[in-house]
Amino acid sequence: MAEITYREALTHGLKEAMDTDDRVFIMGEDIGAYGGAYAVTKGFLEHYGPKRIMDTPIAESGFTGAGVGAAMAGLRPVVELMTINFSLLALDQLVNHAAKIRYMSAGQFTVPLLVRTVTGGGAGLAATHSQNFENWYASVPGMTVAVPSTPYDALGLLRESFKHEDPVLLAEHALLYRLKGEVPDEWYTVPFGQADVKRRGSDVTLVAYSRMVHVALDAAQLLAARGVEAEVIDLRSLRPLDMETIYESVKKTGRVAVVEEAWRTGGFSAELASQVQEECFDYLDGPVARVNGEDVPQPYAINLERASIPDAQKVVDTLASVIGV
Amino acid sequence: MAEITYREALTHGLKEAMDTDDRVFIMGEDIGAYGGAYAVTKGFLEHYGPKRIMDTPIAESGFTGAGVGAAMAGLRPVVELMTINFSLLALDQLVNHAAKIRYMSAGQFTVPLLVRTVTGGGAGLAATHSQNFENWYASVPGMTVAVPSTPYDALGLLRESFKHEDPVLLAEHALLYRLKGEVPDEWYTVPFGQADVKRRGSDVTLVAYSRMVHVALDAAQLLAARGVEAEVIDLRSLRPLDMETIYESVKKTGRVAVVEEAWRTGGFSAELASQVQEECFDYLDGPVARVNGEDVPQPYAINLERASIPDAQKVVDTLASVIGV
Amino acid sequence: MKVAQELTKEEMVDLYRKMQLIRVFEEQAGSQYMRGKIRGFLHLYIGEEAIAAGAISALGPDDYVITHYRDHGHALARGMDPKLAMAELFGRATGSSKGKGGSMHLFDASINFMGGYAIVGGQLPIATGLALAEQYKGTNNVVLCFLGDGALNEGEFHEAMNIAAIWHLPVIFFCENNLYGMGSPVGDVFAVKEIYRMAEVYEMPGKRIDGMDVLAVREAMTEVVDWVRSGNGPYFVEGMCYRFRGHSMADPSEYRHKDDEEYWKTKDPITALRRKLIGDQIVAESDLNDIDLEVEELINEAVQFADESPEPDLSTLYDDILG
Amino acid sequence: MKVAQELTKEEMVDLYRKMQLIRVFEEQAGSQYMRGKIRGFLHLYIGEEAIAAGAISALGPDDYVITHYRDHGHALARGMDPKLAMAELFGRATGSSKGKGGSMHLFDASINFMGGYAIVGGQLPIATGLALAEQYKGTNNVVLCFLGDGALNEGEFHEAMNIAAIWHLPVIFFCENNLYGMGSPVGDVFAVKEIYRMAEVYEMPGKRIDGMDVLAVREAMTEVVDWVRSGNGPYFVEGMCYRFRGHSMADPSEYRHKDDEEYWKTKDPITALRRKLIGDQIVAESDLNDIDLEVEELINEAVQFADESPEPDLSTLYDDILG
Ligand SMILES: Cc1ncc(C[n+]2csc(CCOP(=O)(O)OP(=O)(O)O)c2C)c(N)n1
Ligand SMILES: Cc1ncc(C[n+]2csc(CCOP(=O)(O)OP(=O)(O)O)c2C)c(N)n1
Ligand SMILES: [Mg+2]
Ligand SMILES: [Mg+2]
Repeated sequence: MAEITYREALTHGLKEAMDTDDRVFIMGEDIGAYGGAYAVTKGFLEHYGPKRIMDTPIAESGFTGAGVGAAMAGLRPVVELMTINFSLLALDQLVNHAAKIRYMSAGQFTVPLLVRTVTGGGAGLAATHSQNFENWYASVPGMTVAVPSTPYDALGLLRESFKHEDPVLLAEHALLYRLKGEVPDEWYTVPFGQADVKRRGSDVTLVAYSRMVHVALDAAQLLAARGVEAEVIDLRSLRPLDMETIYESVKKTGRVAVVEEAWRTGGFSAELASQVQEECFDYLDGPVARVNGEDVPQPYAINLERASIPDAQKVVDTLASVIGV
Repeated sequence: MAEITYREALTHGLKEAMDTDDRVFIMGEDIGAYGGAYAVTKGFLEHYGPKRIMDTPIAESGFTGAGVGAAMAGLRPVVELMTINFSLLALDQLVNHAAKIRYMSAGQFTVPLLVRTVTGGGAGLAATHSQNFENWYASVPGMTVAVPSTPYDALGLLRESFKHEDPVLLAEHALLYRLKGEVPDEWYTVPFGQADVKRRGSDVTLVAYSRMVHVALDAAQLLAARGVEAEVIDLRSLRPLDMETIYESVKKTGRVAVVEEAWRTGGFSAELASQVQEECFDYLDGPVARVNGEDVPQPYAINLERASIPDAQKVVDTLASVIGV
Repeated sequence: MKVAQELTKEEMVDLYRKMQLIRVFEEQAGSQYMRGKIRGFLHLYIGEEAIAAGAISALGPDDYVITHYRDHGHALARGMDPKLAMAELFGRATGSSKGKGGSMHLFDASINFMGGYAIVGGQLPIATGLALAEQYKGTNNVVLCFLGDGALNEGEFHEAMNIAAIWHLPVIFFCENNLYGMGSPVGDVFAVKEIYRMAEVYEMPGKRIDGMDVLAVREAMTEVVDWVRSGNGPYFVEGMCYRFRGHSMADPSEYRHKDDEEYWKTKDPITALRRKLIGDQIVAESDLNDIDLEVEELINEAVQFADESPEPDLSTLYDDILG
Repeated sequence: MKVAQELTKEEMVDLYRKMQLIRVFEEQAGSQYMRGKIRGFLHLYIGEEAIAAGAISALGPDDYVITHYRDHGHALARGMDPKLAMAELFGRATGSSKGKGGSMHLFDASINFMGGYAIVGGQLPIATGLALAEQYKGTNNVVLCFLGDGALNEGEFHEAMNIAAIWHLPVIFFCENNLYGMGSPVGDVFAVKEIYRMAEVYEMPGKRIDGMDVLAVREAMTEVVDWVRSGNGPYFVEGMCYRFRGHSMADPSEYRHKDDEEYWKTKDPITALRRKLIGDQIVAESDLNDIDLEVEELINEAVQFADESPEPDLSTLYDDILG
């Protein structure tokens, strides 16, 4: 067992894939000489050379589409989209091509493309650079969306992506790269669609993903101080979605809140809330609560920015006001 | 009172705006000589001339962005995006610019841009051309999203858009253009955020928008034949959203289903379901049911296509299985 | 009409057969659409047959073809079984994509036909990716990517051209300049009048050819393919042509001049080759008539096959979303 | 260094003051960032001052300026109050956008400064729209749109260039070619070596100028603005320059050669103009020293103003989303 950072876990997983599979190569803006905007591929260019570490023009649609084509032709491209904000420029390639080619060709072609990108706000980058669109991707049939919250999951989900024969969006959270965590020496993967119970508790269920898992855990501490034991569930992937683990927990606790960084309106928390109330209707002691980012373009000023992103206190307050916990 | 089609209502509203406000002009692919892919602007080029009816290159981002700029500079551009599928190529301009400029400039600039587009499947156009993304737009702070289901609403919401100082997405449904309906001779508008109760009923509430309103009304007929009286609510706009009308109905009926054409996962139906269960928890006799498009890229074959889109029978079946109505 | 001396009689006859096959297929598709057997958008390739037939005949079996939504001609020229193509248009279980893709999204893995793409410009970055893969694997296969004149306006055109150029990818962009994108004349929506000149600024060779002359297309493309296959990087070709029908079945083509339409019909690529083959006494007229009959029969069989095929089973709705 | 005979002494001194104002503002922004007063990404304009100062000085008050995220220089050159700019960087209620936009998204309606855009290429279509509006209204105002060399790669560049060209819009695209987009040398990611040549294929005039020489920029832009204002359509200018700092505060610039950096520093636009003004005895050194002091003080005041300003009130979180 070693303690490594989220960034190191990703770097490790990418190296592993590069070392064991010739078909794997990486494309993206400034991943080579610059080392990657979040330094995940630092040193890769020197080690693997420019054939396998390709600095691309700033042309998100162009190189993402190139990834689609290369995947159709039998390679295993990794495309780094510098942040999920810029992925809007490549959305058509992902939604209308990557995710649909298998279906439209009735299985004749597959697109085993891994798209790594960076999601989330809170870094003082303001409205255009502080968004979460992983929920949009998660609504697209054909896409797989992984949202690691720890170094362990980052590596495990990355490994899983390389076994997958269809497009995967791996949304890494900008504020987690320095997070440390245990990662076993033995090889393992984290299957898609398998949520992780991060904390056991019998009074209330908190469902979260990506950085909000840590906020939920912090909230659980605050609640514990008041004698309320929260169960915290980390989704780890949004599509496929492991609802069973949530249902099981909710049937036990009877109370649940979903914590998500994305805008509330149309957030994935709504999907979760709606499924939970449908399946667990008779078990619920109160409505499913949602704790989301505020419905505002993320402001730059630090106090406004903070107010726009859920924190532990907001989780606790929402629980109190919605379910009366 | 005259009976006109949905298409005629839109044509009428556009003409009215063109005739009364010099700042209004229309840009889009093949809206001029070709008359528009859905013929809404047929004859406009001849009547208004090329300065105000601008055929654009096939460059969605380019001309949508031009619309943003022209709006900032004091005009009232109408941009026609031929279908919502192609709007993905203009999404960045809408999400990162049109919807955020007022906020990022603290109100110094506004973007009174009307984007007209065509949504929905069911016309045999298969996966890339049969999608509904109005729910994505509805999750973006700063956007306004209108989804008319009748000629009356099409004209009323269009008129409202021209009074609005911020970007509006008007999603017209491809299969509704020939729908006829009464439209008064007197001038009226339909305010955003005001749902319309299309049918009164006390047993169950059906919430829908765009073409699904008609499916919900058909379902209400089927239900009525079995002695179940459904109240049918047409949202008319997704952002702003009139939840009050829904709450009022649900508090009366205790049972509710949301009917939506978009993919189920991440659909706007989830947002509605989640808000309803939160606000009406103590009034619900059963979970909020969702009737959505199947989570598949829309297939071409007619029988598969039909199976992928909600119809009245599916509404009835879902009500039976989820709420036991 | 060009004299392509290096072509054998068989090759020329084959070009004739391919063009005729496309023509009759499209005419039948048009009538089946009118009968309600085919739905959605149907974009016919009638008038442009010389391009698909000529250009694709210059490829080897391991090369790739990728194109836009006006894709029947390319699929057939590449060798797609007309039965499977017609059944796909009918939305039947026996179609090339089991009825899931339809007219605008044909695919055939068995012949490296990488698809018809219905989002204008969408195929361009994908084409560069196919080429990148071949370069990466070290083969000398090339990618032939068709696009319409309308696709030039899209940002993806620029991104793909630039990427192909800086990475020296083995891809040929073949622009079918049929003078219109839907109802928009090229000159109104694109700054450059001679489209092939766009290639210049990417330091990519480009040329304009007569897209109504199948032998000219074949000859030009033989050179271009050879050049690209030899590792010289991408190439841009502009083929001047004209669609004889509306943009899709829904379009009465009111924006075009009847005179122009008549003029272009005098350049019908099939009539022209027929005239040449007979005039130069390469083939007897009766042999060509035999081919016409054969093709007619083949397409009739295709229609019958499609019509008699079952709809896909409802249980397949969720098949082939993930592996 | 160019001799711009038509400029008055006051005009030259004003250019000097503008450049110095930007330089000192940026140096202070850098230090305030190190002190944690400014957060997020901070992209300094140091080294490129001649472009903003020279180009914007050629505009009239009703013209528009629009740019990318490296926007402080353009905002200041256009006349934004350094207090408001610094307070915005500090995220304070007194900032030009009340702390909501931050460094990458400056706006100032009072001077037609239409914004800094942080999505690479995003400002280009918007610029064409501003120009379209002026053409539509029948004014003779022009739009000056800055872009980085990196923005050339985006599809929106192509779409905007084409639209500007076919509609003859009064817009000037000014490409600040500082040789790198983040860590990527222009030549590695763009096929065309002389960027201004991209304009050719849009039938748009284009030229390359020395972006380190403020008088040359001013002179060239005076002509270009006049040409565009006279209704001749769009223009493309490439200004050769260099950023003296990393891409952002986070970037140690390891990908560039120290030699290059040193070479370019010898071309410092402020030192150069200073040398000329003194050498040609246009201004006394002591006068320039006075200006330096004035500017220093102005920026110190701006920092103090920003630092003493309150954070925005939490109640403003939902303000200015809709009208
Ligand atoms: C991104 C996108 N925008 C618009 C359309 C609608 N559309 C379909 S075909 C077409 C015209 C294309 O013209 P061209 O590329 O010249 O091909 P042609 O039809 O002439 O073969 C348009 C605008 C689309 N399918 N995709
Ligand atoms: C669409 C998009 N892709 C990527 C980025 C990240 N990014 C920010 S600046 C930059 C480099 C831009 O270089 P250039 O245009 O030359 O401007 P310079 O920084 O040199 O002034 C990149 C890739 C972005 N902001 N937007
Ligand atoms: Mg065309
Ligand atoms: Mg640069």
